Amino acid sequence: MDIATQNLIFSVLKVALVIKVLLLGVTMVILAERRFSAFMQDRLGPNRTFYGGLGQSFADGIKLILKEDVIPTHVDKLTYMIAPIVMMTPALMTGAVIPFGPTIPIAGISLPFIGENLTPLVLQVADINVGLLYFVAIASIGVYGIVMGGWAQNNKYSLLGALRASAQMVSYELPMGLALVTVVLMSGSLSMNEIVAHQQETFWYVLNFPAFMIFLITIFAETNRLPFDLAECEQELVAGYHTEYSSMKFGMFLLAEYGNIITSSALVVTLFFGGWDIPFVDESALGLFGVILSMSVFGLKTSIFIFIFIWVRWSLPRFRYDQLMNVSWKGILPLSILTVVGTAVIMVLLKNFYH
Amino acid sequence: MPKIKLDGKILEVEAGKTILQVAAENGKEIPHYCYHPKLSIAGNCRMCLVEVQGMPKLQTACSTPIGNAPPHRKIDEEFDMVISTKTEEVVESQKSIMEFLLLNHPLDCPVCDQAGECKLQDYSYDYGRGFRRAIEDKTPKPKKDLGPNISLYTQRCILCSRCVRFCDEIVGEHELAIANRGHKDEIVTYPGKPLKNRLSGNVADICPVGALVTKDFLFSARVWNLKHTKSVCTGCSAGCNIEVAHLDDKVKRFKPRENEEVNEVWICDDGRFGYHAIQEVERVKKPRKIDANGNQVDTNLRDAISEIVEKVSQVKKVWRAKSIGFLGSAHASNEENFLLNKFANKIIGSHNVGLRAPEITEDEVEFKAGFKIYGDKTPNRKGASQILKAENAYQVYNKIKHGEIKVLFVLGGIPEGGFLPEEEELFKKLDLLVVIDYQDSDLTKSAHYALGGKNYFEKQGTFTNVQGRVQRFSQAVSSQGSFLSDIEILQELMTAFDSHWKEMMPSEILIQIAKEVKEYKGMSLFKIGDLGMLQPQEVLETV
Amino acid sequence: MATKKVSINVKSVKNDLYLVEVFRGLMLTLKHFMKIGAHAAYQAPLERRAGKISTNKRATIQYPEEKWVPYEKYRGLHRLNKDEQDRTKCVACEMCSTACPADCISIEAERSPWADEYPNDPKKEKHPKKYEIDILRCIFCGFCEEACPCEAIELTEIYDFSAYSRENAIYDKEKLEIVYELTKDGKYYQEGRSLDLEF
Amino acid sequence: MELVLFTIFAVLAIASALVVITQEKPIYSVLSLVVTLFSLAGIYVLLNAYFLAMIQIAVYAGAIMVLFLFVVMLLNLKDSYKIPNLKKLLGTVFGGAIALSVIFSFTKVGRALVPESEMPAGDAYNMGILLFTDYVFPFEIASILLLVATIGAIVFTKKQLKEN
Repeated sequence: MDIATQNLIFSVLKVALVIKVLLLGVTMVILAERRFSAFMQDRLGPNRTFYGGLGQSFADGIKLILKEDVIPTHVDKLTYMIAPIVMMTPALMTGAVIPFGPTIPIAGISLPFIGENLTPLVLQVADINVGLLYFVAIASIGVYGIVMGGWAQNNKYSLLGALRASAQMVSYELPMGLALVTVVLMSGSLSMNEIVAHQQETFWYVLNFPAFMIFLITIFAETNRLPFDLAECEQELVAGYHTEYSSMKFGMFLLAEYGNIITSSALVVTLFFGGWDIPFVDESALGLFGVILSMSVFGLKTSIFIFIFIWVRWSLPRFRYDQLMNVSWKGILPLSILTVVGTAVIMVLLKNFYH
Repeated sequence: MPKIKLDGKILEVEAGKTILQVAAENGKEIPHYCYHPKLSIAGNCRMCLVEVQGMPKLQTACSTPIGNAPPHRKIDEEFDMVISTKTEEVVESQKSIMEFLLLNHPLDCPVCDQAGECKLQDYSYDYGRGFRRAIEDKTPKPKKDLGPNISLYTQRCILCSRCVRFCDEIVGEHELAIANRGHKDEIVTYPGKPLKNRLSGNVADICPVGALVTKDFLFSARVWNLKHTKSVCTGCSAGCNIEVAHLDDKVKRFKPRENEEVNEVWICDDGRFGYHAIQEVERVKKPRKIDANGNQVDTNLRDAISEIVEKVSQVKKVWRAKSIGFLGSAHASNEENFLLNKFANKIIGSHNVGLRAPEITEDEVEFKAGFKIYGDKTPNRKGASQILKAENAYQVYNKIKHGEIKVLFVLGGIPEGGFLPEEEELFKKLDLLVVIDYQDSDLTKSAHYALGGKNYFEKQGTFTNVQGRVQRFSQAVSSQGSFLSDIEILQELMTAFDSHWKEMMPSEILIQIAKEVKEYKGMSLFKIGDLGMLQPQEVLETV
Repeated sequence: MATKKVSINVKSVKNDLYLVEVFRGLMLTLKHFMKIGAHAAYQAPLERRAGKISTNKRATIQYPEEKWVPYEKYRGLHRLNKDEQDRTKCVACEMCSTACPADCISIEAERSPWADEYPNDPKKEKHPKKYEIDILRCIFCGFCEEACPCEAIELTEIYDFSAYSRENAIYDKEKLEIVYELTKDGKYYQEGRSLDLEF
Repeated sequence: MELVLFTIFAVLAIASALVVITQEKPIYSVLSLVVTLFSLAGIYVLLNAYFLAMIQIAVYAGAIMVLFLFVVMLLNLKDSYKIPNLKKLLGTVFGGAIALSVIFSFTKVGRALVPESEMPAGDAYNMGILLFTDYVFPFEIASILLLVATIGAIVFTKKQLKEN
């Protein structure tokens, strides 16, 4: 078997794994959100369906699939139909560039069905050299789903939600990009794998705390989560861009939202918390056990950030729209420019110091 | 004319009228139980006591006439009488009278059918004390059957004696009396002579409390839930004015409606309980026909009509229009008969129109006070004959007998309908028999097409009574099911034969009648009003 | 409850920084999360296994196992009371249906089977042939209870009743009398009874 | 494999570009343009120009087209919007000129004018080197241009605010 075929097989397997993990993760995150929010409000949350409510999301999913799919008469059919797809695809696509474990050194080892391995197995779907840019590009098209959905419904609240969403995304993409620039400055590469590797060698980029905070805040805005969920605020816009969606189309919006949360958390971990890196431990020395340990640690770190997403949502009130814009353009953007400049200066100094 | 002052209002009234009448005419209510305008004055309830200046005691308003005072006795040198109905003394007296009346009256308003239209309730609220001071037990008195239609709850009785006077003065049968003395007073019938005159239902109407009740209405509804529709009794040709009380599209009772010219305020028992015969009859629920095998099958009006049109035009081609006959009904309204006549004359071109009505078999009954029950048991014989220009159906019957009429259209509506004598044999000769009747009978069962219809409570129209008074009846209930009224069915038929026919509402038909029939000149539903309109006398005389 | 006045100093460095307050808010929710979460994760399953009802009074009532006992004047499902001889107290006076603002009670009266035993008491002569309450229309205002002259209709403490069809949501005389049997001692929830009227 | 992908992307790009100019609903035009840009990005990827592809998506599809969509949605143009004749003429002339130049570039003469590239295209590192060495002047000029545009926009809005 040649390298190309092997790569193809492994790629397919990895894609399947990532999508599976994302979709399953979404159900778990939804459940977690519901239960954790309940705890924070002195309630219990869904605890009936299958062992303490574990089956709740599946039951909801089944319900959503079986529900009648209502298409209102006044909608623009085509855009209405494809909006949930456009919304959901980027959420799953982002997962492609996130390395979720160290490279497995299996070159030369014979595997069933595949035969002798020719290359080590990289635990990342696509190790492209512009991974970070890829993330920025894909994240920026997620807004189309919202805009199309909001416009297609022919409903003023939805349209307002869509407008807000697009303005918000454009506004917050800038500081996010700049925060990523600091990462690039530190790592000197756009490849996710190399960023992780670089953190492993030197330090976790969370030490550049302002950049981390800026990135965290902007990622909240990008995923339309509280306190930045102006696109779908129930009180003003009756759920905004998905007001008139029902059944699984609504479910896809939901999947997209929580898929975004998972990939964003994973990204924060990758960019600022060393990805699958376990500090002060040499994973490669532990062999296959080290790989599993690293993957578990990666999962744990991601889960912590997912929890932070939920935690923040149920603690903080929503911004007003003008506050949102003020924070972005007058607060975070200058701050992020400062951070970039500062980081660049420090990096140059460090470089001079080392040399 | 005596000049009086009634509660500070200066009036000049006719001498001889009682204070109660004068007060009522001037919009001042004086409470009363025993007084009834159609009955003699008893003055025994004492509720109508008023103060008349110069008289040492309070006077009963119902029995004190207004009179002229001699000049030196005039009060303030101008008033013949000064009457006050609201003085402290009068109010105190009213309170005491109410207390006396309620001394033995049970507090069973929740189960009493009079509740809601009970004078005792109303006056207790308006003039009573509002609480009971007596600590003694109430005297128990039994419930009695006075006759086939009337029950007496003796304990509720306040002994106003209206019912006794009614039997004496209006009916002339003297069936009721008051027996015993003091708190053991009660209304009784003479042994072996129950209350079974033909006006007995009226005692329940005039009873101011819930003592006398009709067995028919007992427990069947609470009166405040009832809806009332003004109508005309169809029991005989008198055309007594009634109010149809109905609830949830079911007629619950008839109440007489005041019309001095027709029935004063009374109605006979035959009419009062006659609604059962109309309401509880088997209905023609769907248009039906006899199919090729001789079986009766349900059909729909559209198909039935198109088949009728086809058959009639076949017959007409061969035998000409004179082979088609029409029978109006003395139980159908003027409007229905008029439409049938139009159908015959204008659309088919036949003049074979007869009036189908049962023979008059009973004698007229007149009661002591002049109330009459007529022997003619049809509500509209006069109107139908005026409009159809036919007194009876014999001409049509003869033509059927001789085979000259092949097709017959019949309007029904006769209670306990079915064939009139000799019709059964005759109608077998017909090629086509079309019956429009709401009730299912031998007639509709043998008809080739039975098209259904509505009963009196479900439609509107006018009847002409024996005096020549045109009176209207209104729709009281909506029909249970999707029935078309006779008028609508007739017009469907007419439209099917002649597409130029412009369909009309009953009110429009009456206006058309007024244009074409001289007895009805100038009439309309509005002009007829609630009390009816007498046909112009000079026209009647020339007829 | 009096309104609690909170003065907010809008212009302060602490408020301008915003993140400090955010952090305080986050800590508050975390505190609650820990408390209830720990209870739900450890204590509650133990309690449930032991067959006990949750002791944490701040958390949700565990409905099917644990039922809220309404306070005394709660207005729930209706019942039709009976007298000592096990006959309905109702005399079909239609006061309740007249008072009903939702027009949900419909009554048809008839002569009662026991009328002959009381020739002198008209109150015993009438009883309802049909007594129906359309629970779907009822607004549980209790006017019927107020209007009733013979204490026949009463609102009970039952709040957990439902029906699978509109027909079953119409409570007729039999159903209302079953409700009476279940609630006459006022211990419907204390004794853990349940209402099964889907017949 | 590459050819198949190229065909798909190329056909998609051309088809959606055609939809952009034929579609009556402006919002569909905008969305089709987005599809075109994506297809182009796909072609860039096939050319190993990952950086360019990503920038194409992030900047054009992700930012600029969102603003286009924003404007179209806000203006809510009716379907009956008519393009004036002069615009049609100008469009034809310039569009034709571009088409001609593209065709010209395929001819032998045209191909001779294009210098042979020595660099692996699209690499971020190489592109950065080029931008900050050979092309630093155009690069800075472009950024000054953008700065001027930004300041101009601010000045315009400020002026309007004052008038109000």
